[in-house]
Amino acid sequence: MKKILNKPEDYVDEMLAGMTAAHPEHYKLYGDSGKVVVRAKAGKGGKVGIVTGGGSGHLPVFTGYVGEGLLDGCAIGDVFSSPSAEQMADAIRAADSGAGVLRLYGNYGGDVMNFDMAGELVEFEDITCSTVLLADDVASAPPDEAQKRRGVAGMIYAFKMAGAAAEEGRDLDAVTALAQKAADACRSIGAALSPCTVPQAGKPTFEIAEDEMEMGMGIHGEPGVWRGKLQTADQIAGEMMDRLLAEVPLTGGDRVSVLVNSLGATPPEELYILYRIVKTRLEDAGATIVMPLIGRYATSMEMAGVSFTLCKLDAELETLLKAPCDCAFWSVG
Amino acid sequence: MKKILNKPEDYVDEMLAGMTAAHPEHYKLYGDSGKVVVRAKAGKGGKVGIVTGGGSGHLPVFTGYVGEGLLDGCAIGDVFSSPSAEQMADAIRAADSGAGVLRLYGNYGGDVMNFDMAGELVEFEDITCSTVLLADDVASAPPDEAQKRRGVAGMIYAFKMAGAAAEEGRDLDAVTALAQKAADACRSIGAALSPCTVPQAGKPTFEIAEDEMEMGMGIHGEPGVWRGKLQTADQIAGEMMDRLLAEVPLTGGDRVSVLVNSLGATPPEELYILYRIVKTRLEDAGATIVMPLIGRYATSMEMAGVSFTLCKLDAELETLLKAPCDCAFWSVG
Amino acid sequence: MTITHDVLLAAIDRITAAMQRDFDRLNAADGALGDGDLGVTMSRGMRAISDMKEDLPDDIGTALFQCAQAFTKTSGSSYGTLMATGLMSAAKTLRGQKAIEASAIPELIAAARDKMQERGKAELGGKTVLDSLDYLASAMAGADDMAAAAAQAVDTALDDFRDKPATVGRARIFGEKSIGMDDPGMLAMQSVVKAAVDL
Amino acid sequence: MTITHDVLLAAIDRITAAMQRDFDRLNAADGALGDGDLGVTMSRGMRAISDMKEDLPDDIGTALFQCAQAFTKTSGSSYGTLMATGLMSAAKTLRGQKAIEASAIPELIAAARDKMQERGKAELGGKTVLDSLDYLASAMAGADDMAAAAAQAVDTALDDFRDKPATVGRARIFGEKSIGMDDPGMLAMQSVVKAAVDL
Ligand SMILES: Nc1ncnc2c1ncn2[C@@H]1O[C@H](COP(=O)(O)OP(=O)(O)O)[C@@H](O)[C@H]1O
Ligand SMILES: Nc1ncnc2c1ncn2[C@@H]1O[C@H](COP(=O)(O)OP(=O)(O)O)[C@@H](O)[C@H]1O
Ligand SMILES: [Mg+2]
Ligand SMILES: [Mg+2]
Ligand SMILES: [Mg+2]
Ligand SMILES: [Mg+2]
Repeated sequence: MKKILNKPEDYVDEMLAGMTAAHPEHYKLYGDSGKVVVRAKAGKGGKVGIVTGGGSGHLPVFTGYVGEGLLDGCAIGDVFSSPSAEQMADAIRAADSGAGVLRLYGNYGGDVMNFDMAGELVEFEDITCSTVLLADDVASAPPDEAQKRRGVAGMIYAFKMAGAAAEEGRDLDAVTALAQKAADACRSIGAALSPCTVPQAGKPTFEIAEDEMEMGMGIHGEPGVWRGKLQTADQIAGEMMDRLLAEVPLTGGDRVSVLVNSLGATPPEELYILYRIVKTRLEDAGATIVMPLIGRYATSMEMAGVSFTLCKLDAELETLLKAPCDCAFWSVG
Repeated sequence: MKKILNKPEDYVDEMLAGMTAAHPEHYKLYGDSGKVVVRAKAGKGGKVGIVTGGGSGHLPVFTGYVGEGLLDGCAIGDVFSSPSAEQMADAIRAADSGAGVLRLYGNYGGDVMNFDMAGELVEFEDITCSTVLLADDVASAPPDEAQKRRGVAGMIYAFKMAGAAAEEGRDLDAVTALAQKAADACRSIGAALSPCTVPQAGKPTFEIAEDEMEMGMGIHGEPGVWRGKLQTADQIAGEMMDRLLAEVPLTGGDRVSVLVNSLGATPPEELYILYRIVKTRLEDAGATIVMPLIGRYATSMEMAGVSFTLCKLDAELETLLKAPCDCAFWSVG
Repeated sequence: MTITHDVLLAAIDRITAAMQRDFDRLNAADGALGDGDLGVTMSRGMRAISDMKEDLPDDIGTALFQCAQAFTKTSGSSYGTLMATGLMSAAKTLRGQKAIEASAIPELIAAARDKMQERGKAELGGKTVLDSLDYLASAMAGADDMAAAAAQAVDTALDDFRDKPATVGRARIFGEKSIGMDDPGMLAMQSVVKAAVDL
Repeated sequence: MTITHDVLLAAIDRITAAMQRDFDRLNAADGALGDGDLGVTMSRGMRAISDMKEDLPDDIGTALFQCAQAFTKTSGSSYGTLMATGLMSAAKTLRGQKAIEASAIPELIAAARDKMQERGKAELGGKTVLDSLDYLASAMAGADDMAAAAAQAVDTALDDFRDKPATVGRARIFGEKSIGMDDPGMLAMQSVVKAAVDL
């Protein structure tokens, strides 16, 4: 897959330059690193701040979700690389307006180490931090080791719901508890058809034959649960729903939201073909679908593939999901 | 490039089934063909209807732009194929509420023939139709044969502005004149890096070497103005801006909107890298950028590449561009 | 020779088979100068006609009208619409007739050519199916062996236009590059005609 | 042997060159079990250190502190952060010292290993750079030829763990498939150590 870029080492800086130039009403850079994005208009004073961070190459994740009713700040690393601890500390500083800051990010080793280090740095500045790790990918560890799972597209539900809770004026403990509840409500699984190329590596992240797919593959090309012949859309959707429903048992009257997410190159046409099965399976289980999300919400540049996220709602989560939010990639209400 | 689908011949029907199931608040099918999409909530009675039509495989174009402040109906064909005249006639019937219907679509031979035929069909039913052809692609014919140019991503400006004009209650002549003015204000150019595959053909629409790109290539793989080595992002953006600015001379005080559009697989990261140059070039020409659009607005499934559309505004067009609209892929206000 | 219901059905069978056979070839030819769907358009249109074969009335005009509708419904491609336009033209002339003399065919083709030209707003000589029809109408008029003349005409049309540039439809944008390449619509008409006359 | 400012600078040069040389190899090793960026992390971190070489103070502790910061700033990868954590640990112990005896090194490495273990919340024996450091600390303690012992230790660590499954970091999810494959972080430490001791 070919890419449009200048020098690979400038990829992220130029991307951020273009993004902030295109959407000055949403995003601005903060600090010296050039890798910390914050809201153009700061949130209300006294509001709990929410920061995230992670590698580049996943737009709208992570920086895209900085915005009203969503995140306050984001530290962004090189493609698929964690930002540094200093950058995370900057994001936390920018997001703090005295009410403390929730670190809400995906469960990847480098990110965890760096956010921990960042927390130690800002502790000296009397900023209180809490942490919720997103670990929604069922393919990355069995249920009894769920805390080892990596975070994938499900994180956008946590961003949305925690963001709405913070906007309501809840305190750090309450926002943190809500974010944990949202994180716990989500399960995801992905399937990849083709790799992507990290600009500085110059080579695809993995290789896969023209007639193969990999079920459960991670968004950086981490191996999944099986690799085999490319199946039909209905088979793929069926297996993915099997695996999600095995973890999120549904009964009549349940309310759920579902995210059918393209990993990048896969077009909306194919997502809609898959959604037929998603909807049938959820309705067969007796559930009502609330605000289905179909599109590119968490990607790996030009990787082809999809992920599904199932988010089981209660009244509180549903209200927060439907609350207004606004960023360049997603707006509700 | 691999695709997620069932039987190729079911691709469009299943896509539409999923799309209408996912967004029942926006879209519904009309008529027997299963290939005509109209607004879920009909527009105000007495409003001029606006219909479009064209091949599938370009989401959000064409069906996606059915919605408030945008289109009223759309006839959609197989991938990259014109819908049939009967389907277009159905879209016109659905869109008519007595004030007549504007046919607003891209200048492709098959579509023109079929929309003409459709017009003859609905004439018998006393529906008044007008036509505006979108022909914004500068690479497809020289300026003195501008009426032969094909329609590409620029059509979304015409959808938006004509849609807003119709929503204001203007009559068919006025909406038609406005749509023509919007169409005339837009120029586009594209560059392709990789092909896409039409499901029923099963093979890529064209071939291109791993280190090559094609400037000016059409959205179905129609040849462009040159093919050569893949250039840097800044070179690509520079040449595309050269070609647009040659046709749309700008002077200080001009106001423009610009669309930096992915043809599908090209991720937003790359669009933002390109946008740096777009912005600099427009500002160097003295223009002010209004509501830049960066994303996937008109695609060719999983094709990699980009297009730029430059839309020169006057006060009327700017007001209509900023007027509210709402569909599953784009909302303003 | 007289064209009757049975003759028509047999021709439909042969054309349907030919379009099935030429699926890849026509897609490829159209892919080189257009969007690569001509094989799809033709095989799908003929399959739709084939599927309703049993229900086609004896009235040749009405039968052709239904064939035209099959093309308008299954395809919105230029060629499908042009085929429908041409068939519709003949259908109108032949309404109510159960048998027609072969000698009437050249005029029917010429009339179809004109209607198709109106529909597509293209000139004759633009290297399109119109030129094949034009050659057909001329060659068949007064020919002793109309079948042979028809088969010869579609070949000659291709030969005569191969080295001209396309100026119509998607192929137009290839301009000079189209020189030396066959127009896909003319290729499709060659296959249709040869299957129809069984040569 | 005594480690002074000059010895440190010379080692930095060799390690920087080694990381440049091993760029593709480490990316590939990490690509097989992770995200393929380890060559980038190491070459970028060492280049940043190399770039500020002239400004490094004589105080070895402070110099190492600045090296650690170079890693925290240039990279957020696990390995960069672990390197920074380990260097920081040694830096704190050595603050104010302009020369250190080689005999102090095993203990510095053991302390770094412990701090890195805390940071990464991983067990020893998980087939990571921690195990290389563990082998290094043991092998170097009391060795006559510390350089040789160090070079040997990083090899032995790789040999001993090759056929165990990874249980830490991105490599963990490969589980059994990681058996027979070298841990990229251990490979990187092997290169670093061999360049440092110039063997
Ligand atoms: N305007 C026109 N007038 C006459 N013939 C045309 C016209 N446009 C296309 N054709 C014929 O149709 C053929 C292409 O048909 P088709 O593949 O269905 O077109 P498309 O896919 O571009 O709609 C051309 O090779 C040419 O012979
Ligand atoms: N939690 C951890 N504890 C100890 N070592 C680790 C840990 N995580 C990763 N490593 C080491 O780092 C190496 C991978 O480094 P790196 O490529 O920077 O990781 P990533 O790119 O996944 O952040 C592994 O091979 C392993 O040796
Ligand atoms: Mg990494
Ligand atoms: Mg076509
Ligand atoms: Mg075609
Ligand atoms: Mg790595």
